[in-house]
Parts: sequence; C-alpha cells; structure tokens
Amino acid sequence: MNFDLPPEGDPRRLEVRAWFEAHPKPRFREMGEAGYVVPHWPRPWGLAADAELQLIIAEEIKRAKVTAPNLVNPVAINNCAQSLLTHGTDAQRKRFLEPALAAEEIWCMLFSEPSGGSDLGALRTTARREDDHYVVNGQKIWTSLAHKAKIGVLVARTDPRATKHGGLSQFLIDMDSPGVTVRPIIDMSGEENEYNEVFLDNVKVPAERLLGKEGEGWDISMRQLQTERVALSKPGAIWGAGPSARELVDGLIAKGAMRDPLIRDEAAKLYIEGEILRLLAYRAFSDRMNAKDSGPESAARKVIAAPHGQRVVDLAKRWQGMSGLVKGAETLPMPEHSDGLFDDWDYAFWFNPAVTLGVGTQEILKNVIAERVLGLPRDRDPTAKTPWADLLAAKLQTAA
Amino acid sequence: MNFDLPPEGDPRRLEVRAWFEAHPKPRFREMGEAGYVVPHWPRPWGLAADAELQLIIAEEIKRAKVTAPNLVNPVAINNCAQSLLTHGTDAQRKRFLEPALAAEEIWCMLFSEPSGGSDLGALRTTARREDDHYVVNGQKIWTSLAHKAKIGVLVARTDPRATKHGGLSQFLIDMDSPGVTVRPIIDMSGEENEYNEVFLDNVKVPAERLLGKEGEGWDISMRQLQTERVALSKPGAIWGAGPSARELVDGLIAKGAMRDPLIRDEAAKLYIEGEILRLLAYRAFSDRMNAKDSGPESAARKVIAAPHGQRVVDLAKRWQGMSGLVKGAETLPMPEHSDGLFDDWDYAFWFNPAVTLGVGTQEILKNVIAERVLGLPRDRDPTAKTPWADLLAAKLQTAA
Amino acid sequence: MDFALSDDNRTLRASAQDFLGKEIDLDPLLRPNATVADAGYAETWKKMVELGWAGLIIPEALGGSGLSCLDLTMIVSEMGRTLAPAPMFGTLAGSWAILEAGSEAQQQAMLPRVATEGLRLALAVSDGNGLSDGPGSDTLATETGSGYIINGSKSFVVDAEGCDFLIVAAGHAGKRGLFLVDARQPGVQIGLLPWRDPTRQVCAVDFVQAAAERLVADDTAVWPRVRDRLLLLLAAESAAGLQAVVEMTVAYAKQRVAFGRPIGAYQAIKHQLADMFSEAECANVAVLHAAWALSEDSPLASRSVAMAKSYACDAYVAATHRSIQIFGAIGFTWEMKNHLYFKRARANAEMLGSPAVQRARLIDMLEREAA
Amino acid sequence: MDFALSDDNRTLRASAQDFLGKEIDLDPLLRPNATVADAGYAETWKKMVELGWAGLIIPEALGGSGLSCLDLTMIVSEMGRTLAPAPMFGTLAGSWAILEAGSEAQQQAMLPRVATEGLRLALAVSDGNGLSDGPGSDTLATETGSGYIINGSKSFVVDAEGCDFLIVAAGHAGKRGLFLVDARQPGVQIGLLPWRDPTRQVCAVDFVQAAAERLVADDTAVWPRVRDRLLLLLAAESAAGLQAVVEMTVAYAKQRVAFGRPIGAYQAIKHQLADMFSEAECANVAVLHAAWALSEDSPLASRSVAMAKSYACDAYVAATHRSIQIFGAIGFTWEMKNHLYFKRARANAEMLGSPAVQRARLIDMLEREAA
Repeated sequence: MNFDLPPEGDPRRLEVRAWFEAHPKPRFREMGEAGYVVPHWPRPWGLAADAELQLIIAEEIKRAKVTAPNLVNPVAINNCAQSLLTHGTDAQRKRFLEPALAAEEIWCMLFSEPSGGSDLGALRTTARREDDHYVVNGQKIWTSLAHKAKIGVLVARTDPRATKHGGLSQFLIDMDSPGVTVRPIIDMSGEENEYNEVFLDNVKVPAERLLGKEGEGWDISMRQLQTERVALSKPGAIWGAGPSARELVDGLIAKGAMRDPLIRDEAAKLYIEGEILRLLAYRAFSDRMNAKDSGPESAARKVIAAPHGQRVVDLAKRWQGMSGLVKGAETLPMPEHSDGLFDDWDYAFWFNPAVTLGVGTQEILKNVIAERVLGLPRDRDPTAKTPWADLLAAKLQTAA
Repeated sequence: MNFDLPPEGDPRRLEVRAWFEAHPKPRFREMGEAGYVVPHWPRPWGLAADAELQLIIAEEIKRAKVTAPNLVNPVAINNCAQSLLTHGTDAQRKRFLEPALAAEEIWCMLFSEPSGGSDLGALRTTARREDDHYVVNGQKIWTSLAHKAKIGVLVARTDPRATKHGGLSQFLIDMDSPGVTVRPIIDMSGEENEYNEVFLDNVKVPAERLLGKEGEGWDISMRQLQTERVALSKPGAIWGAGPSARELVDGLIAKGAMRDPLIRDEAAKLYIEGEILRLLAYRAFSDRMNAKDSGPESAARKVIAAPHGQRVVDLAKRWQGMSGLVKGAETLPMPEHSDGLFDDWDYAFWFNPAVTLGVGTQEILKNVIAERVLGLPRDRDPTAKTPWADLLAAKLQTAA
Repeated sequence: MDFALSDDNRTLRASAQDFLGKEIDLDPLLRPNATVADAGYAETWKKMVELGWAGLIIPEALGGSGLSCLDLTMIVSEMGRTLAPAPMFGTLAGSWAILEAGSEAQQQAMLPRVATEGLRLALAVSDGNGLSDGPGSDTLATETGSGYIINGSKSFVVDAEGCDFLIVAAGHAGKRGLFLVDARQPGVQIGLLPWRDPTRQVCAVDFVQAAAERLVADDTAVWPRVRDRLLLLLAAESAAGLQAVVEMTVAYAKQRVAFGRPIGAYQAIKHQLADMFSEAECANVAVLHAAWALSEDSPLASRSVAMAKSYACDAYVAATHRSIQIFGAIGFTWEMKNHLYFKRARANAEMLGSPAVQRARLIDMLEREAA
Repeated sequence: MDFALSDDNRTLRASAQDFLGKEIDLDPLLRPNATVADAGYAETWKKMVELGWAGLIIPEALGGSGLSCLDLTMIVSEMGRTLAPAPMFGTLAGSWAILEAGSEAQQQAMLPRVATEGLRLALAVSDGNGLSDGPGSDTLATETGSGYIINGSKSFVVDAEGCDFLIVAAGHAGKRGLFLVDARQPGVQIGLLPWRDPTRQVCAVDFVQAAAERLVADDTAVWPRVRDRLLLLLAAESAAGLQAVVEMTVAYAKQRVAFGRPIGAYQAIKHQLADMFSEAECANVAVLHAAWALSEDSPLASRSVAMAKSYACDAYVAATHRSIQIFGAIGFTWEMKNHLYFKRARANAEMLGSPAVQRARLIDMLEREAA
C-alpha cells in the first residue's frame, strides 16, 4: 500500500511532460494522436494506459495549462464513445471516433424525458423503422451541451411489444437533422448555460446510425451512465467541479472566519470528508490499476460526495450572511486558475440543489448499494416485466 | 388563543387544592372516589372533566407531592381500563375497575411477541376455546410490570382461519394462573427492572374474561396503543419521563459548560425543540378540550419527541467526557424531587436507545403520518388479507 | 388556557387567504430577470391599502385597526405562504419604529397617513455587513438649527425603493438614534440590490446631506422591541411558507409516477414528507406562541421570538431544499415556484440574525435569568 | 502509488482473523456483571504472546517483529472487529512510550521482556477529568538519591490491573516527564473503574511514595508521537468495529420478517444500511491513510490521524445506535452483542480527545500551516 501519487521524477511522467513542452499549445487532434485524450483505450486511440499513467497524463495536462478535451466534449470522451469499441461497426468507429476525441464534434446524451425522471426505462420517445431509416418522435430533457452538439446519443423505443427495458435501442443522430429543436432550460440559478430540452419531430435517422442491435439500448446506456458516476465523484462541490472543502477551509482561514467555533467545527467535518472522498477517488483509480472492478461501490462514494458538496457551498454561503443573497457580493476566494462556471462560489451555491438530482438521485444510489453491494432484497418494479404497449394501455404511467 | 395555563386563582383549581389539603396523604382509593384518578372518564369513575380540569388535577397532584396513581398502574389507567367502558360487560366493570383505579391490582400488557416486532398483527399466541374457558399458549416479550402485575391484558389468536388482524381477541387474565411464567429481561443498561418475557403454557382463562367479542382484539388493542402514544409524548427524554431539555440547559449553565460554543448551540437547539414539544403536548390537550380529535397528528409529536430525548441525554453524556463511561460518575444535576428511575441522567442515557423502539418505531410512526395525515399511498402488507393459517403454511413469516 | 385560534383569528386568516388567493400571481416571476414590479408589487399594495392593511398595527385612534401581534400573524402568515410581493414588511417596520420611538406629535403626523393613504415606509438599520445592532457609525446625523442632516449609507433596506419615508438608524453624539427621512429628497439615493429572492425588494440607500427629523425615544430601548416584532414577521412568513411547501410537495408526490407507482408510495419519500410535516407543525406552534407572547407583552416574548425565528427558518431552509429534491429536476427550473420558496427561506434565515445567532441570544437570555 | 493492501498486509490480516475467530468468545460478557476476566482476557494474552503479538511494534533487534503502523493496523483492526478483550492496548501504549522516551538501556531492559515474555505494560497519562495533555500536576515526581518517588493519582488507565509496569506522566520541576513504575510495589494501588464498556479493562491508579525511574526523553517531544499512535489504534478499532456492525445488521435485516417481508426490503431500512456501509468505507480508507502516513513518518501524519479518529468514532457511534434500532427491541438486551459495540464506540470516541476535539486540532494544524 502506498498513498503517494506518482512522483515528480517518474520516467513516464517525464515523457509526458516532454511531449507537452514540445507541443506548448497542442490541438486536441494532436493530443488524440499522442493517445492523451483517452489514454485508457486500446491503441490506436489510446495507450492502453494503466491507472497511474492516466493520472500522470491528467496531472500533466493540468500542469501544462491545457484545457482537457474531456471538459469540452465530456459526453463522447467520458461516457459514450467507448461503446463504439464494443458495440459499434467499423464504419461507425471510422466516422465518429476521430472527430469526437478531437472535440471537433461535440456530443450530447438524449436520455432523460419529462415523464421519466429516475425511471429512465419508462421513456416514451419512439424510433419506428421505415425502409433504410428510423423515424424518431419524442421529447428529451436535461440535455447538457445540446445547443453545441453535432451528435446526439439517443435512446428510443424501437419495440413497444417488448418490456420497458427490452424495447430500447441506441442511435447516434445528427443534431442538425430536420425536426430536431433545442430549447434552453433556465435553471434556478437564473442561468441557461447548462441544460436543454430537445424536441424530436419526425426526425429521420439512417439505419446505420443504430449502435449495437435493436433492444440493446438499455444495457449500453446503463454502462455509459455507470462510467459517468465514476467520473463525477471527485471532491469538488458540483459533481467534482467547483470549490472543494480544501478551498473552503483555505478561504475561511484567509477571511478570519475560523474564529467562530461553529464554523470551525463544521469546516473541519467537511475538510475530513473531502479528504476521504479524495482518497476514495484515488482508490477507485487504483482498483482499476489492479484490474479490480470498482463497480457499485462507486455509488457509495457518490452518495457521500453529493451532499458533501452541497454542504461545502452551503457553509460558504452562510459565512456571507446577508450578503450571500446579493448577486456579485464578495465570496470566499478561489484559486486563480478556473476550470469553469462552477468555480464561482456564488453560482455553485445556487446551482447546488441539482447535484443530488443529476445522474441517479440519492434514493436510487442507496438502492444500488443496498441491493447490489449488501445483497438486500430488490425494490419491486411492477412494470418491469410487462410489454410496454400493455403498460401504456393500462395507464400504468399515470398516477394510481 | 391563550397559552397561559389555568391560573393560580382558578376556582376549580382552588377546589382541587382544598381536597388535597384536607387529604394530605390520600390513599389511591380515596383519590379514585373523588374522581381524581381518571377525571376525564364519566362518573362514577371520573368527573367527565374537560382538558383544563385534567391539567389542573395533574398539577395539583404534583404540587401536593402525591404519587400519581397512573405512575403506579399505568397500563390500566393510561391505556387499557378505558376499554371496559366501551367493550366490557357490567360484571367486568364491577370486577376490575375499582381495584385497577386504586392501583390495588397492577395491570400489564401482553401484546408484543418475539417473532412480531412492529408487525403486532403477526402474533402467534393462541387462545383455543374449550367449554367455558380458553386455553392459551404462546410467548410474550417486552412486558413492563409483568413481575408486579395481577392482571394481564392479553391479545391472542382465537381464529386461525381469519386474517392476521381479524382473528385476534383480547382477554383479561390472572397473572398468577398456572402456566404463566415471568422472566425478567436484562437490558443494555444492565438493569432488569423494566421488561419481562412472559411464557404462557396451557393457561386456562375463563370465557368471561374475554373483552368484547372474539375478533375485536386488534381494534381494541390499537385504540389502547394510540392512547399510549399521546401519554408518552411529553418532553422528558425517556417517553416523557426523566430529564428534559430545560434540565439540560439549567445543568449546563450551572456547570459552566455553556462556555463551549458547540455545546451552547446544540443545547439551544434542544431547548427550542423541548419548548415546542411542551406546546404541542398542551395543544393536544387543548384540542381535546375543544372536542377536536388530535388523532394521528400526535404521531408527529412523537416522531420529534423520541429522537429529541435521545439527543438530550446524548449531549449530557458527551459533556461528561471520559467520565461518562464510568458508572456513578458526576452527572448534570437534576431537580430534587424524583419521579423514578429515569431521573438519573446516567441511567437515562444507557436506556435511551429503547425510546425509539417502544410503542411504534420511528418508521411506523412516519408511515402513520404519511398515510393517514398526508394521504400518501399505504405500504402494502401482502399478508394482510390472507387467512393466518395459510400464511403459516406458506411460511410467509420467515425470510423470503 | 386555549391553544386553539379564536374565531376572530380564523376569520381574519380566511379573509387574508381569500384576498391573497385571488390577488397574488407569481407566474410573472417565473421568467428570468423579473422583479417584484412585474408581480404586482405596487398594484397589490393599493388594494391592501383599500382593505385597511396599511394600518393593521396602527392604533384605531390613529386611523388603523390596532391589531395585536397575534392577529397580525394571521395576515402576514398568509403573505408568507403566498410569497406575496408587496411593501408590507417595510411599512410595518417603519410603523413599529414610529410607534415605539416617535413622540405623540410624530405619530400623529405620520401614522394616520400610513393607515389611510398608504404612505409607504422603510426601516434602514442594517449596515453593509448586514449588522443591525451595531453603533450605526456607517451613518451619522448632525444637528442643524432646524433639525438634522444625515450622511452615510445603509444596506439591506426592505421595500425602500418607492417608499415615502425612511426611518434611519444613525449615530449621533456617540449613540444611535432613529431618524425620520423623507425618501423623495435629492440627498437620498436608493438602489435596488441584485437580491436573489425575487419576491422581495431589497435596497441599498445612500444619504448625502439628507434632512432628517429625530424620533424622540432612546434607540437602545426601542430597537429590541422593534426587532422582536420583525423577527416574528420573518418567523411567521417562514412557518407558513414551510407549510405551503409541504403541501405542494405532498401533492406532487401523489401525482408523479416512477417505476409504476406514485413516488409518494416509496418509504424514502414518505418518510421525508412525514419529517417535513412534523417540522412544519413545530414551526407553526412556535410562531403562534411567539405572536401571543408579544401580544401579551409577556416577559418571555423575546425568548419565544428568538426560538420561533431559529426553528422556523432552519426548517424552512431544509424543506425548500428537500422539496426540490422530491420534485426532481423539474423543481430546479426557474419556471417552477420551488426556487422562489428556496430563496425566500435562505433570505429570511439571514435577515436580522441567523438561526445560530438567535440561539446564542436565547442562551444569553437564559443565562441572565439563571444568574 | 498503490492504494490496495499488499499481499503481506492481507496475509497478516487473514492470520489475525483466523486466530481471533477461534479465540474470541464474547458470550461470557452477555451476562450481567461479567468483566473482561470472564472473557479470557488473561488466557488470550498468553496465546498472543506465543504468537509474538506482544512485540508487534518492538524492533526486531529487541526481540519483536518491528511492524509498521500499517502492518499493526491489520491486527488491531481485527481486534476491534471482534472486540477482543486482551491487554493489547496498554502494552502497545507502554511500548511506544518506552520506544520514544526511553534511553537505549531502558529499551534494552524492558522491551525484549515485553516481546518474548509478554511483560504487560500500561500507560498512565490521563487525569481524573480524562485530560491527557495537561501539565501532570495531579501526579508529582520527586528526585531521591537513587531515582524518583511518585505521588498522586491517574485515571482512565487502560489495562492497568494485572500489568507489570506502568509508564506514568508526572510533573517534575514544572514540566511533565514519563516515568517507569513497577506496578507490583505496595505504593501502587490499582482499582478497576466501573467502566460501561465491558470489553475493556480501565482503571484508576494511586501512587503513594512509589519508586520510579525516569525515561530520558523530553515528554513534550514524545507525547504527541505516542498520542498519534494511540489515536490510530482507537480509529482502527472503531472503523473495523463499524464494519462488523454493518455486516451483522445487514445479515439481521435479511432474515428478520415484518409484514410478510424481510425488514431489509423496506427502503427506510435499506437506505439506512446503505448510509452505514458508505460511512464504513470512508472510515476504513481514512484509517488506512493515517496508518500509512504514520508508517512513512509523513508530515501529514498527525493531521491524518486526527481526521481518522474524528470520522471513524463519529460513524461508529452513529452506526451502533442505528444497529440497535434496526434489530429492534432484541438489540437492546444485554444478551445481544449490539450493546457491546455501542459501548465500545462511545468509549473510543471519548478516549484521548473527542471527535470535536480532534477537529479543533485539525483546524489548528491547518491554520499553522497557512500562517
């Protein structure tokens, strides 16, 4: 056991650092060719890197002050594109992977629907096969990046006679297809830069855009969301981004706020939890390094991480007192380099209720732990085994 | 609206006080004849008193430093004897009420069973009719006062072909009958003065000891437990008895412990909650005065009161530091007059986990609020409608 | 002893419910950058004046209704439940200040106009850090021959913009006094703060050589009494808002379906709602006791008010967060009301001393009593 | 970088599990008034000595195994999981004190006997209020010609009764020093405290003209290092006990039936168990990091230990309470193990500084670093 991260003199680190010194402002395509966009993928896209090398590359990207491509095209790079390795055709890999990894084509996930919520399998968007294409109708919601995306990863129902999970398929659709309309959602922070609604009105999707086989949509999507859960559970307050408990404590010390023993104790609790979350994230990394599946245990990390982040920004907000209600008032300081929107303490606070909404509510995560890790009996979903069409007919999708 | 309690000069108060001055050490039977044991009952047992008069009598009993009879015979006086008014025969009222109200015959409740827990309806004790009596077999647990009791209020299954709730009946049994064995339970405080196991081995119970009709046992018992819930929700830490948040705060001030701002804030939270619980208890009283059914809202009070009490004794315990682990070490002070065991801070702490176990777990109480007050869908009990004998045959009482 | 509301209380509450139910429409606030002005702030006030609500706490002799704090609570609770945008807070605050600190002549000059004409007031006590108990050195009054001149600035002044008179806490001769200031003079500059709670109008005010009249009573005696009443207001709004949030969340949980059942059928949700309901009951009784104690001028009033403010605000903050969680992602959008309650809860919690500050005050009071 | 346990770590843990699984039987404690003596306290220690566990942290040169803190954690965690009653805590504490404060000669004189003969030690640092960081004025040492004489008293001394030597913190010349005291001399009176946790032996000790030998090193340099190791011990015990409690509660929830289903099928129970599991994961990784940091003599070690103690103890206290709730009334009886874990958790939380004290220390350290 060794909690030290790869040291400064690590030869692999030196090699990566040398590359970034030779390419001071690399284009993403260059980084992709070097294998630095998805180092854990097999060649030619990645380097088949172990977890330590992945960490080294991530740290060196940060050190070189280069924007990480996965910040620009997270849906493709963190979640979905990997499915093409296992379920895609050669033609699909050829068409999609390069522009995705170079962040030249932004992807978005067309998963959630207004009627669905955490019951993703109850989605209503349909894809009807006609000759050499599918015709898609429906509505998606909570789609990050939809307004910037060229490619949408769509889950839609291709077989209404199958069960709610069994009748789903996944497609890679062009977001500029006729019939696709994107409308931003203004969230309670007052900003509209995060989420969108997407309306799909008789959208024609060529049959070769089907990923995997018909009916595999549920399994493929679940694997993609699982990946997201790992990526999202770092100790920044907002899904790993934004301020962490370290910044909270540094800021409170700098502002002299630790003189208040109530703040002192609360900040200490958060600091401890934040350090533990950091260790858990590294351990998940390390487990992968030891070829051990981190699996549903990662849900445990997220179940702690999400409310942790909310309490971090809450304490920072309460430290402001009355001024905390004034937009633009002085907040705790943040480090100079900024990774994005959430690095603003004020914005992070007004956004924070979403943290426990996105990517599996707390309740679902706790069920995952209880059922898959602890082996407790499963919650029954009375709609799981019935053909979708029968559910619709029985109106089992409206209130009992 | 008027939050003042009945004033000193209230004529009814003066009358009660005069009685206690004339009877400085009253026997319970005298108090019973004066109507002061169950003032809310109709005459001749009570005074048909409104809530205000009940409160006056309770206060004057305390003021006269007389032990309240319901502390000595709580099961009869607080919970069960009242059922004889509605469900008993004349002969039963004649036989049981006077000695019960005079606390000359102590009662106990033979309800809970080892296999049942909060699912009281799943009890297994049977009462088989034979000629002019019933033969009772089974085991009861968590019976307070069984070692002192003359009369046991027994719930047993008289009809195994009925549903789990439908086949139950209630009896008033003699605790000195052959076949009744009482064994004390030693609880985690190390004391054995609170609970017992009761074994019932071919106990003969005369048929005239049946209360109400066969099959009414569930309804009668539920009403008795409901009464208990109201009685138990005063702001003392242990079901209304023992130290309250006021004593906590007084003690911490007296000991100079409020200098610690963490203790100060926690104590303040508890003080506030304690005062609110006091108001809620009075309001329930007042509602009764206005002939308004306080009903399941009292579950809300209990749901707050139980963990409140646990936090009160927990903070007092943590104030002791290491010494808190030493039996007999100095605790926070308590007022001079003591109402019983729980007035010891140390004992109250080591007893406290039981507070959320007795009389409806927190989970059951929250279900009551959610379902009966808020109108949310009921938890399904898949065993509710099936004949008990079939449940037994299907082993639906063991793990799935 | 009677813990139930009187028939008069109930009637008052019902009439407030009736009026506000018809009058208040928060939909205009569910668009970005909307302000109270878009939600009928001025228009609603006009109707309130017609109803006599401008003079609720002003004695009948001065043209008002002379309601007790308990009566008043019936109305302001309903305003809290509906998040009614209207300049009630400022006018109540100003009226109390004049009632407590003004001479008879000053009361005569101002309060009948408030009660009958709907003259709008605002109370400027907080400094830029939100402290309202300080010495007031951020704003200073200078005596002139005919009166006073005020210079300085105040912040977090509720309902200042559009008001007619400000009552300003300002330092003078080393002490803090309360001054009556005509808000419409050039030396008074009022600016809207970018306040996160869009249902309330909160301002910063600068004074440059502003003419002022001193209210006669000593601020140290007056301010605690005014503050207690304002704390009651915040607590009452919060307890009632909390109840509204519980109701709307329960309704949603009955209707929203997941995995084939209403989400309110799941224990995880049921138990959260049961907790929220229980806390709402607690907040409600705490507020009623505080209102009654103030009405009776009970020696326990300050303590009771501090308790009500601390409890109700904490519970409101927790429940409005929880409500968004139960609604799910839709509850996080600007077009739902959830965030309005969330923001009101956060703001009320901070105004005039956070829950933790109230708790510290409570123990102070208990310690003084024990000593 | 490798966050997984090494094969050596795993082997060590497995062998500890194996031994303790066979050896430890808590049933004798599930009768009232039983003490550690009834649960094999002395007998288990004999076997531990045979296994070499008496000298785990004593260097190989002095006859021990020279384990790192990380290695040691594998074993003491298993003792925490099984609540093993045996004089390990006292002997480890004493050994560390001698290792850190003793001269080479003192180490040579004592530690080989500990490692090979199972000489039992106990560390007497806490005063009657449970403070272990004070100046030691409750116990004073006086120099004599040949050595020292100690007078005074100590409390909360773990494993004192039956021990061979005490290491005592006593005041001398205005400073606190550590003194080696033969526990079997008449001037040393050891009394069992009526300690609520029946799995641990805790004593009060009086010294009347007790002969003592001074350990050479300065206490102010030594005590923080010893304390860090003892805090790790408590944290490791707590994290492992927590895991045991989660496991036994999950097992019970699968088997106990209410309303026709295992109680573990209800969301209310499932979610509590999920929370307990998650906190156990957190406690575990916090302890491993602290153990590793101490093993590496990392500058972060003190901080990491304070964090592990605070987190693991809080989580252990919460989970042992929760466990009784999930077991229901049966979990409240003396005949079940639940209360043993509950009491160990409460005791560990208070020993050597409560979780709140550890948090205050943590911020102190962070502030010093920031300054």
